[in-house]
Amino acid sequence: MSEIMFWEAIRRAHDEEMSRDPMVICMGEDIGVAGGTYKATNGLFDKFGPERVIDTPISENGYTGLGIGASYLGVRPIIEIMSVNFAWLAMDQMFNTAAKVHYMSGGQLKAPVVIRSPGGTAHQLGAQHSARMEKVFMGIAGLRVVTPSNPRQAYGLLKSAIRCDDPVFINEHELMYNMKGEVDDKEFFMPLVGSEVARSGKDITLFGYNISVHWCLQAADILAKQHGIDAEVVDLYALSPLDREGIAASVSKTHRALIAEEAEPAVGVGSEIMAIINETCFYELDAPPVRVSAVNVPIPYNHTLEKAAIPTAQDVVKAVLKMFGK
Amino acid sequence: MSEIMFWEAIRRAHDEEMSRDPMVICMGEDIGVAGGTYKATNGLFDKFGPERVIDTPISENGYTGLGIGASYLGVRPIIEIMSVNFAWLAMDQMFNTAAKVHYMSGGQLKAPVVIRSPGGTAHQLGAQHSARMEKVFMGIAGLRVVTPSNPRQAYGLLKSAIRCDDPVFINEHELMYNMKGEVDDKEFFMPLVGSEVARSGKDITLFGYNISVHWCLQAADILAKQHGIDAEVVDLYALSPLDREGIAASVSKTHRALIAEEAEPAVGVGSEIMAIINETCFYELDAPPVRVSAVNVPIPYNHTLEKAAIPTAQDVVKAVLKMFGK
Amino acid sequence: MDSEVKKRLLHEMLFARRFEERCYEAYVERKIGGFLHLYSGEEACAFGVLEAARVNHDYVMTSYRDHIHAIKCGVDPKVVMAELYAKVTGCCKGLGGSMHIFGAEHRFMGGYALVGGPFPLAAGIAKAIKMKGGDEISICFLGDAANNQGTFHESLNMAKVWDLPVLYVCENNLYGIGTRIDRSTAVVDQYKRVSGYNIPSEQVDGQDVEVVYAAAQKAIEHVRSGKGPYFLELMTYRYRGHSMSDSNAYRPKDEERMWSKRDPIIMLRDRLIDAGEMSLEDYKQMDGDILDKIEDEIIKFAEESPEPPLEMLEKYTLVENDPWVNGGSV
Amino acid sequence: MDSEVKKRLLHEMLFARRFEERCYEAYVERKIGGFLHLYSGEEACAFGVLEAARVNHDYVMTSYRDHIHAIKCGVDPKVVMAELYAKVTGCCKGLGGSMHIFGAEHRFMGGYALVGGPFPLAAGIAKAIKMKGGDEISICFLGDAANNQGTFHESLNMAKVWDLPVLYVCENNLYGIGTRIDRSTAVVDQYKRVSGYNIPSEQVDGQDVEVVYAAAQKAIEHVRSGKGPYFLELMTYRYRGHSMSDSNAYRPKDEERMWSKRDPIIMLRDRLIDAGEMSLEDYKQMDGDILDKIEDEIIKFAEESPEPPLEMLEKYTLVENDPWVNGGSV
Ligand SMILES: Cc1ncc(C[n+]2csc(CCOP(=O)(O)OP(=O)(O)O)c2C)c(N)n1
Ligand SMILES: Cc1ncc(C[n+]2csc(CCOP(=O)(O)OP(=O)(O)O)c2C)c(N)n1
Ligand SMILES: [Mg+2]
Ligand SMILES: [Mg+2]
Repeated sequence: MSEIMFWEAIRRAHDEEMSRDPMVICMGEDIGVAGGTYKATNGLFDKFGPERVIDTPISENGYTGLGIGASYLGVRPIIEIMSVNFAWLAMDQMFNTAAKVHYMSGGQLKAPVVIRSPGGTAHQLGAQHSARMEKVFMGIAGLRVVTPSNPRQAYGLLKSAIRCDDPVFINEHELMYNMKGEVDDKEFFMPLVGSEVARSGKDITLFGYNISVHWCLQAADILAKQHGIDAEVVDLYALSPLDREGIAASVSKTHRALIAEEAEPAVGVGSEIMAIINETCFYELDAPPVRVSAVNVPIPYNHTLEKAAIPTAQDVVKAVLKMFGK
Repeated sequence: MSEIMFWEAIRRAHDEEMSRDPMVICMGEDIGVAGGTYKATNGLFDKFGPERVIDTPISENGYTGLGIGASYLGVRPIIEIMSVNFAWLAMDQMFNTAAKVHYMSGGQLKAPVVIRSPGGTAHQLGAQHSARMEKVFMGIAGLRVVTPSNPRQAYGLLKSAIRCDDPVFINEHELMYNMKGEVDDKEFFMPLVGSEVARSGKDITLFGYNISVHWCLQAADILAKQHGIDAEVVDLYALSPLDREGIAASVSKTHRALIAEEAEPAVGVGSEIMAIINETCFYELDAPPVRVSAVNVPIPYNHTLEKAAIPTAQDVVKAVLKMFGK
Repeated sequence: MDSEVKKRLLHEMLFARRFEERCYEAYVERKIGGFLHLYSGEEACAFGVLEAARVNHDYVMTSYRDHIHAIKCGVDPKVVMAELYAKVTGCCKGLGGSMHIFGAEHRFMGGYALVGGPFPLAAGIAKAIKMKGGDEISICFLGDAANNQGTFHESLNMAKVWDLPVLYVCENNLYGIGTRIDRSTAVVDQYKRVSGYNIPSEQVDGQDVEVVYAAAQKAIEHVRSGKGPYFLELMTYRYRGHSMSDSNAYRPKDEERMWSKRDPIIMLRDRLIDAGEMSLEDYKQMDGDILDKIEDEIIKFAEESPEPPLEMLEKYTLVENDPWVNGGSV
Repeated sequence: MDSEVKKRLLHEMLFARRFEERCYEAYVERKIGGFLHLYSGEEACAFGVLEAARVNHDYVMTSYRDHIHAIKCGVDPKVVMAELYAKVTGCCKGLGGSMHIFGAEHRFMGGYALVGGPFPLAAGIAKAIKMKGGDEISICFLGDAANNQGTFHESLNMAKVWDLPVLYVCENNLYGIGTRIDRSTAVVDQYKRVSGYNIPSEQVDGQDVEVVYAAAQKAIEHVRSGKGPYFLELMTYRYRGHSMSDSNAYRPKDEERMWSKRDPIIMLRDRLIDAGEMSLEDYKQMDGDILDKIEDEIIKFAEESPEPPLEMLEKYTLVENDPWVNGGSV
């Protein structure tokens, strides 16, 4: 067990898989010589060379499509899209090709690409660099979506995603690359489905994913220490498909639910979880489920406003207290 | 009052607005000389000429961006994207520019573009031509989304969308262009917000939009005639923002809700409406709300399977009966 | 090109024409659904290029106008027709349809409905070939209007930067649906557009299969020998509307007439007849045999095949039983 | 170019340099947040081109490296700095930030953070100009690496097909972040890439403001006279890293040294001194005045301005009180 940073965990997964299988490659803007904006591919260029660690031109749809085409023949590309905001440019190849080719070829072709991209609102990056787009990826059949909340998941999910024959989108967070966490030194893999109970509790379930897991954990601490509320925190590292059973099981135990998400609320992760709760365990609810979401705005540059747009652990606490009539 | 077809209603709105204001233009693939795949711009090329009725190259992101740039200076482009499946290619300009420029310029610029596009599953068009993408457009701050269910709405919504200073996405349906309906001969405008009660009822609310309104109406008929259930049908022609008040009002009256949507369920219109119901009128519910959605697959070419993938009025009836324990 | 090859090509092209025409009828009879794009008039392009290639070895992809490319690659016409009939015996089990013919075992890597989609995919296949070290090449057919898509630019640039073994073949039929090329494209000679990527290119007559064959040989030799991508522009014409819903009203009648005089099949036939290699009777016999085969074998097979079972609806959304979904445990 | 103009340009370019350097400091002091891309070293590009244009009349846009273009267009440096300080007195009220400077009243139509985004937007502005019948032109600055984006291809093609009055200016500083141009781009001379669109183009030294000015005059004359688009490539170099988080480690030191000898400000200064138009003392005085102005007026203004109020958070998501949202009734 070592304590490593999020980017190191990603880098390690790359390194191991590339060492094992010469068909694993990685590609993206400035990931090679420069080692990646967030260092996730640091040193790999020197180790594996330019044929396998590929600095691409600024051609998002192009290199995504190129990776998909290569994957037809058994190459396993890990494509980094430098910022999820640029992924809008590559949606065509992701959704029209990667998500559909297995189906429309009647099972003949597979597109085992991994697409990694940092999303989220970081430090004052402004409207065009602060998108939270996981919900877009989740809504389309034919693609898996996972999102790690800590280095262990970042490593284990990427390892499985590389080997899985489906296209997998991995939603990372700009603010989390330097986050530290324990990762087993022995090789391991995470399932690409399911969820984890990050904190067990009995009074309410707080659902989070990626960065919002941390808000939930903080909130749970505050709730326990200051308000005597024992919250369970469920980490939804798999966003598509979502863990319906896990969601239902936790809500059936706690009878209350809150979803914390960093994105604007409309047609989001929160609304989908609410729908699942309604469908699977409505009669278990003691109160309407609640979502804590961003304000519905493009993200402002000004830091005070930016902070006001994005939820915090405090917002989670407040919403829980309101639910308990406190 | 005349009975006209859906495409004629759209064409009429174009014609009137282009006649009134020389800054209104339309553009898209094969909309000029050919008059548009679904005839929505038929005859306009001859009437207004190539400077205002523009056949574009197959460059979706390019011409969408071009329209947005022109709109900064007061031009009011109506951009047709021939099929919503191609809109993935133009998402960058729609979301990174049109939806954000007013905000990030601190209110200096506006992008009053209208983007119209037929979506939906039609007759065996296959996986790459059957996307239902309204949910994607709804989730992003800075854009209005409307979707007409009949010629009157198609006309009235387009008229207002052209004049509105916000970017507006209009989600049409491939199967509906030849649908007939009454449209007032006098000019009129529809609000870009709100909803319409398409059928008043007291036992349950069926929420639909675009084509699913028709399933709901059919289902309501069957329910009334064969099962003694009096369903209200709410037509959500405005998808972003959704009519929270209208949704809550109807559910508070009927105490039951079903949402019919043509898309895969995950993070969809249905989940968002469920979330709104949970947030606004949870305690009014006599039963958990239900969504009737497509099967979570890329759409198959085979007609039998295609039909099996998409909900019908019968599926709505069945779901309602189940809710009533029948 | 020796005369046996020419005769075989004549047979193949005539077969292709009859196949497409039969599709037309089947569409009118509502046996085929969706969008249907026919290749009639353009046969010399696919046959000339793929005759020069090594089918079943080289990888091929194209757009929605894909039946004939698939067949020339080795996909059984019966299973193509069955696919169009949406039957489970079709190459994609009835899930793909006309715009999505796939024949992976013949290395026909698909028909794609999004204009411009194949450009980067074909470059990706070339990248995989290069990594694996084989001497296959990747061949990407696409239309003239597709070249205005951003992926054209992005893909050709990458193909050259990394010197990938990919041959782009532009079937320039002068129109993208109803829009004439000069109304959408600043430089109508497509082979000139690739100078921005330093990719060698050539424009040749796409109606003469021998000319296409010769040009393709040169192009393929370039690509196969590791010199990087190549761009071949073939000047051609489609006889039918863009798809079945298109009336062709936008095309001048004399333009159509002019092109019909350069029919690739008739030109090759007459050349063979003039050279005494075959008679008109032989040709008629050939045609009759083809028509019989299409009816008795192909259509019959398609008609008699069953539809895919309902259980198939969800089967291929994701790969079935992939162990890594569960982290490697089964 | 007469000597008064040269002196003014020297002043403007030196001001620009000092402005950017002061931004650097403010960033280090955490007064400025987000991504910050500085223009130091490239001044002759914006100043040469926009000197030849009619600012406040022609429309201008660029990428995220946008402060100086805005200022040359007439946006008050105070409000640019206030924007960087995220203050409500900033040109975008603190909502935009460094990558999104806008000055609509000066027809500076924005800085955009997505590489390639401005290509079609600028063509659209040109389309609007053409519809309205004015003699304005649309000027779009962008980097060399941006040219690999699909929008480059799509936009230049449309600009030519419709002969729109747009001037594309490529600031070729040889790198896209850390990737040297020949590693990402098959044809490194960008002016050659536009032959695929039949757009006239030229490549000139981007460090000599007089050379840029002359080339821009010719280019602008072409565009303004209705002859359609033009593409101007300026060979230049950025002194700083791509953005503040970039160390520049990927650039050879002798390359950097070579370019620093061709500093656009020093070159113009020395030319003026050699011609006896000014003394080194004058220059130092100028520099001192600039530094004072930046500190006493600009930084002071930015520092002392208030932040935007919390109510502003949602104000500009959609246009306020648009009557058509309610179908025309108020
Ligand atoms: C991305 C995308 N945009 C638009 C279309 C609609 N469309 C289908 S074919 C076509 C014309 C293509 O013309 P060309 O590339 O010349 O090929 P051809 O049909 O002439 O063989 C268009 C616009 C599409 N399928 N995909
Ligand atoms: C669509 C998109 N892809 C990637 C990026 C990340 N990025 C920002 S600047 C840049 C390099 C651009 O280089 P160039 O166009 O030469 O402009 P320069 O910075 O050299 O002025 C990249 C890759 C982005 N902002 N937008
Ligand atoms: Mg064509
Ligand atoms: Mg550069």
